[in-house]
Amino acid sequence: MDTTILLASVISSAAPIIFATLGETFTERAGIVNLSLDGTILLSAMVGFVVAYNTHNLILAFLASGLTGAAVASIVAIGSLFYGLSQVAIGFVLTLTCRDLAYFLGNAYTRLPGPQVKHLAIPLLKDLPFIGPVFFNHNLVVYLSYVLIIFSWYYFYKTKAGLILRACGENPVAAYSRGINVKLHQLAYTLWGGFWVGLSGASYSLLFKPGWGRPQGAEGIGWIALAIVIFGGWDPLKVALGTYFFAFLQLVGILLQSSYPQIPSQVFQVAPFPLMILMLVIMHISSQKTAKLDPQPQHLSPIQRLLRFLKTTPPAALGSNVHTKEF
Amino acid sequence: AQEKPFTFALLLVGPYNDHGWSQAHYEAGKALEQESHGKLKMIYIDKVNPADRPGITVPQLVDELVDQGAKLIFATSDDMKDGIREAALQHPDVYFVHISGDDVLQGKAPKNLSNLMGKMIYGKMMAGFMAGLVTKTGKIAYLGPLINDETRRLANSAYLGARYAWTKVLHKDPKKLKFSVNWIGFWFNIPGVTADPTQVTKNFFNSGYDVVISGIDTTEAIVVAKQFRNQGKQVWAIPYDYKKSCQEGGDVCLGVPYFNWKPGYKHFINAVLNKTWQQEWLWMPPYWQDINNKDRSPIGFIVGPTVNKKIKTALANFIEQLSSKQIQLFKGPLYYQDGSVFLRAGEIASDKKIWYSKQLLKGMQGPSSAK
Amino acid sequence: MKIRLENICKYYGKVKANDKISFTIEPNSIHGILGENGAGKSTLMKILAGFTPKTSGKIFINGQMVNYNTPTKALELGIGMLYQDPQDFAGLTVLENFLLGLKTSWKIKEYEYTVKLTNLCQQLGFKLQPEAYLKDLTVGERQQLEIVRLLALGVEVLILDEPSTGISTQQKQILFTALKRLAKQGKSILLVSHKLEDITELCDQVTVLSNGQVTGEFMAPLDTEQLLECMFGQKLKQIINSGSIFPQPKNKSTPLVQVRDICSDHGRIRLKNCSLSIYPGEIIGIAGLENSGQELFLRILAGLVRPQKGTITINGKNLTEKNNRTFLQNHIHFIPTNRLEEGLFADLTLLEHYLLVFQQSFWLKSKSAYKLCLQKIEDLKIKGLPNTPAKALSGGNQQRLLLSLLPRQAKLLILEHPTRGLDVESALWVWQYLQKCYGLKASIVFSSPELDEIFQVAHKVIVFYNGQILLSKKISDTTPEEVGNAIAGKVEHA
Amino acid sequence: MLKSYYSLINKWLIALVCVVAVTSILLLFAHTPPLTTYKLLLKGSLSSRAKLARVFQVWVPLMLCSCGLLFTFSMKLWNIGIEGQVMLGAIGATASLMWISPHFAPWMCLILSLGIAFILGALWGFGSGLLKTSGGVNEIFGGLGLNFVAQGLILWLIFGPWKRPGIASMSGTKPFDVSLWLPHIHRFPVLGMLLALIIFILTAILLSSTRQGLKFKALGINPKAGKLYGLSPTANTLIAMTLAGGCAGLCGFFQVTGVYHRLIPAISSNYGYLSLLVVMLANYKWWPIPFISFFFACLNVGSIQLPLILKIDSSLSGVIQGICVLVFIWVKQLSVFERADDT
Ligand SMILES: Nc1ncnc2c1ncn2[C@@H]1O[C@H](COP(=O)(O)OP(=O)(O)OP(=O)(O)O)[C@@H](O)[C@H]1O
Ligand SMILES: Nc1ncnc2c1ncn2[C@@H]1O[C@H](COP(=O)(O)OP(=O)(O)OP(=O)(O)O)[C@@H](O)[C@H]1O
Ligand SMILES: [Mg+2]
Ligand SMILES: [Mg+2]
Repeated sequence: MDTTILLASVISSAAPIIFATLGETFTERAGIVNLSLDGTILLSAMVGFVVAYNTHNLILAFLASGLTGAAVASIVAIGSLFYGLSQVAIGFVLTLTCRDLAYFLGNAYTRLPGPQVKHLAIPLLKDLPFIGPVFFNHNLVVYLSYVLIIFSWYYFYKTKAGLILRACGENPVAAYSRGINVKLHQLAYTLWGGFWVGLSGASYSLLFKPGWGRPQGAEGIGWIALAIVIFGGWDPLKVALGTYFFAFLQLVGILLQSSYPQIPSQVFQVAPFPLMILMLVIMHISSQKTAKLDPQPQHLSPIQRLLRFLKTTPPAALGSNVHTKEF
Repeated sequence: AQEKPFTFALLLVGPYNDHGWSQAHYEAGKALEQESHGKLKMIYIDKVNPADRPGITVPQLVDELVDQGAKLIFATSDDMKDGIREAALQHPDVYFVHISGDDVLQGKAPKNLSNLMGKMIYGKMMAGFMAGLVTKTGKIAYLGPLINDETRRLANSAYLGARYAWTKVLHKDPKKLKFSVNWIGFWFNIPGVTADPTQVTKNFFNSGYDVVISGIDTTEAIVVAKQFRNQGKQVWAIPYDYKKSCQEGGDVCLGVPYFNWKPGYKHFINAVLNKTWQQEWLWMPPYWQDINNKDRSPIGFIVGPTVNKKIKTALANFIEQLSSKQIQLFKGPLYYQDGSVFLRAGEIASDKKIWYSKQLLKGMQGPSSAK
Repeated sequence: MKIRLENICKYYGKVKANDKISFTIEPNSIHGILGENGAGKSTLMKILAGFTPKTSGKIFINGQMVNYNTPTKALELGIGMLYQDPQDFAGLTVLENFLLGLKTSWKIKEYEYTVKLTNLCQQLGFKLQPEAYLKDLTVGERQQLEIVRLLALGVEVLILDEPSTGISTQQKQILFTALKRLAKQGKSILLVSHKLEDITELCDQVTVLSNGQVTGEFMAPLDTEQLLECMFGQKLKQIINSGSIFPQPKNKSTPLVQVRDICSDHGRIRLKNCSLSIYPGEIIGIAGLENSGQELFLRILAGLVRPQKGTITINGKNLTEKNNRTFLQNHIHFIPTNRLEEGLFADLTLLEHYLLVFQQSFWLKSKSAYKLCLQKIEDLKIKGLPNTPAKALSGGNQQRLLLSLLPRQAKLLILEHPTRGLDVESALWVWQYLQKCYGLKASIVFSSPELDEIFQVAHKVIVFYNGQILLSKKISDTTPEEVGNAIAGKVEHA
Repeated sequence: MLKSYYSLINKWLIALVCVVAVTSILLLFAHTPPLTTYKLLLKGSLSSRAKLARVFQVWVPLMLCSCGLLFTFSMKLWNIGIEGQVMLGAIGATASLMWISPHFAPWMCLILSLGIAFILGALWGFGSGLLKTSGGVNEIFGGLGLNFVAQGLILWLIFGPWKRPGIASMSGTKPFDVSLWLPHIHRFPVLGMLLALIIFILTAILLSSTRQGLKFKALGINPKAGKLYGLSPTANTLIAMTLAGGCAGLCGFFQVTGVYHRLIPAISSNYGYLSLLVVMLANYKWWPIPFISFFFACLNVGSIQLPLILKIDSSLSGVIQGICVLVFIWVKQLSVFERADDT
């Protein structure tokens, strides 16, 4: 399989994960951890398929999944913001519950052939020598993932709203004293993040793993998405990069399997996740090292620069429940 | 005032509506139930696999079914082997049929346990034959489930079919035919556990294979093939197990070898009803007069909706010659992958020899058993 | 802008933080709020700034009553507050912090606001780089940024809650001149503090609070004696006529602990060749601006942080590279200044604290621990019961609990600003307690931003100035002025 | 005093009503009569001795895992890696049975494999502990990673070294000889139940009345302060993780010797995740564990009836369990506020 095809399939198979990771990035940058991704993706995948199957309207289906994701996220947000519950606790319970709920409600739709997102090459761009086949010979979902990446970056660092978003995650009390309605923002961004997670679910059941079934095929993605957000240091571009890296690992797994039949396929199956964890460890060590590096980047060796690049600091108030009656 | 119906039960490995192996069993049972005008009652539990029903064992489920009044229980998956044997010992007054098993051949089975299987080898030969005829690149892929005697047997049959079409019908160079097998690890996708059939199939098509013969219970092959066709690529797929699974495929589907469990089930139900049960290991051949006969033929092959006349006729007389034994594909000389002899020159394989296929055949790529 | 407060009350459960407070704040003047810890100053200010809703009472601006309960509203009315604990975003840049809360367009116009920021800074004589990250700034600079920001918002009333704590003398001067200038420009400024000198230097008018109530109002010129009287009543006399608390240790003994040229860099703070010898029974006070390295030095001394270079020896034993376990075994104990965060287990009860610290046996013996617990509560006059969780104790009582957890046989006590957040009375008590238990028996190394405290209790003072020990003298051989200069980085002799 | 009891009962009543309400709505949504469903769940789990026996077969592993989780939770650690620890325990048990069963008496083999299972599980727990303490990886993700690795390991063993002659299938390794099955009485896993009880009692004692228990609690609240009193957060984290892993390992042992009598890919049966819910529902206290485990076990076993008779998916049980926990933590928090308000 030549490199263009390889890259193209990396790009496309990363798209749904991009939705999940960047959605979660929004949520976590606002200071909320929504751990329920794995369940949410399945539930919204189910909803998306059911809607598409009954209405044959993909737009509607994606919308429905998005709303499902937002609905689940709202449980986490409301629970932690207005009732001071542990975000991790709710998130984890929801992960399991939503999964079973999806299997329970979707049972009747198992393995039915349903509508799918159409392939759609972009007329002129697709003919560009190498770029074309890699980036512009996919479908709307993949293109949407590009849009999301660029949008998130611009939104985070170039707009006032993005600044406020980061402020909420950094120090909610201070944000409040600056006249920002922190809870409202955190709620909003949790829902917004959940919405994208929902879309990721839909893009599985309507494109990448068409149809519904038990198992659907998107199981486990949610957890990986959560890890990638850390890996990407809560920065939209780095997160996107991490997502592509993971998609690459997955694909390589399958390629190697066919070229090294003596190694059991299971090894390749489980490889990507531990590798992500390994990367987290490396990042940890690197961030310890970089603490001692001198601040002027021009004095750094390439490795040191890489370490500095990998170094991450989470939003200061991530996952903490600011729960004063004053708010 | 009729006496209360005779209850038989199914243990389905997948969802009853999986458009594959499990649904084939389910519909056979349903059909019998309906035709019996209330004399027969079918109950079933689906998704009987540890991944879907964590912590539940086959004997436990059999207890449930017996509580529900089941007198005859069909266990429809290879990996219920041990469980069903255990259950049969626990319930000597209930009859059991283990599909695709060989406990009887092995002499491990108690009296009340029989084995049933259809001679899908012919179905796979036809599938292989079709693939051999249509492939442009000469690269045929076989999407294999887990590795055991049965799956090796079927993969081998498909290969022989393809090779026949390639060499004897198209008269092409056997060296130019590439037939590789990729095992995903189970009968259907279990994320994080099995290889992902969607990805595997995509990978096949991306690396130049243009026909994928599915050996797994679910329809990924067809779905992916359709996606590639929509992108304007010339690819085909051949699903498995279930009569109707070709319909969703449209023109990428060359046809489907499927099981029709009605005759087999009927045989054992009557055996119990007429008290003529004796333990048997039943490997039912197709009903050659009409392999798609709903009541007589345990296996069949339905040609894809858009396959052209020429190929249809070719297949027709291939089947004709198979039934008249003019073509004997399991005929020596045949060698295993490691070069050891499977059939000496001129030797025609016995059922038992075919049943216990120890390796893939020479000329096929892919592992013969997990390392 | 003229503000009148009438019968402001704020109750936290039983605690009456503010109780029927009424007074008036005149325009273009600096109004001081004075009071011991927990007097209710911050609470009142937070109410005025709309951060905390009041329980009851009225607020009038220029004669008409206003009703608001969010900071935003307060800001719209022109009331802005500089909080006791900085309310800003360490992870963001100066510019971003400046922008947050301003009415700006949806897109960030970096250039425009950079200009605006620098202009304002120049007017007030502040120096801030817009692109610097806030976590790399000193508290003083953070305050400056906050003031600039509030001005940019166009506040008329500027509330500062203890601005002079933890900032350098120069920064203090810069700040005060800026404040004076603002007052002239017609802003009214509310200055909260328990530092008399600040108040007397700046304020035209002072209101004194004492446990939640107004106990006096004064106009400039201010009389220190009077103010003290009003704040503490009789308490003060005791400090003034209680000299140095600890007896001098007998001289020419061998040092207990020797620290030789420690080097360590920990983020921003870097220690360079710090050496110190501690003799038995000696009390050493560490002065210096915050983030001059004394925090790090104390933790290295306690074995909580390992130095990159240098040696630490106790009675000749080399403890370098050992973890704090071994330091404890050598009777070196550390009490951090932020108690709940570093020193205590918020949700554990007093009893559980004692069980944990004083019992080494596998099985828990609750009975004996209970006796001990009651004993300690008795001895240290802790306002709490054996089953009170530490978090429900007041700051001072938390400090008492921490002290009660020190073992008798301690040889070296390392105390980080032990009297932080304590009023003069309880501060005095703490030192007397330490003297009673450890006088001559153990050495004490403590840090404190209050010079007078150091001069009161220490035998020896050392001054940290960005990571170096700039001055190390016997109290008897130095003067507050010298030390003060050293803190600011000025030393006479070459 | 009376008031507090009243509010307690009140609280539970609210919780119960909520759970039933939500579930019923769901069922109506799936066009199934709620009442019959509940009856079915009850009958399916308690109506016969055989069914009760099966409930206990689920109860035992839930108990074992929950006990392990009590340690980690008291350190405020989310030991999601428990699944993998169960798997490693199972691997240990299988390996030891395979290798030594020819040479020793069955009961000796069982005891030995119990030991090995404990050790391997403990090691795996220690692993994710180490990832946290010196790898800086949050235990949730470290644990998950190790879960995947453990899953891969099992699959590799089943498909590779331990595969049945000529076959490589998900149906697992060759079943053990009956002599190596953990003895049952009328299908009641008595030995397993005994094991679970012993572990439970030990856990309760260790947490409530030993210094180690208090250490866990204290360091869970404030590791920084712990250092000041010579308690090592790192060491205790590792201890807690190791103990948890050990208990999980025992669960794996039971799954192999008491339930499946062989190693299968899904040997952990998600009991690890489920017991996280159990402990949360127990509000991280030890005394409710047995009852909640029993309740959850009933749901699991009873749910087989659903597809059989009502033709609905048995994942409903999982949904009910989840809703229980959600509603519970919610109601608990509510009542906390009441208390805060009326002071
Ligand atoms: N989180 C809390 N829970 C319960 N009570 C509290 C809490 N915080 C403060 N209090 C109560 O408020 C009172 C004063 O607390 P605070 O810490 O402000 O004391 P303070 O005025 O600073 O006195 P000190 O000089 O000892 O610090 C205490 O009696 C305490 O009981
Ligand atoms: N969040 C709170 N919960 C309970 N009590 C509180 C709270 N905040 C303040 N208090 C109580 O209100 C009283 C006044 O507190 P405040 O912070 O206003 O004192 P202060 O004058 O600012 O003291 P300091 O000089 O230490 O800042 C204290 O007794 C304190 O216990
Ligand atoms: Mg204050
Ligand atoms: Mg205080």
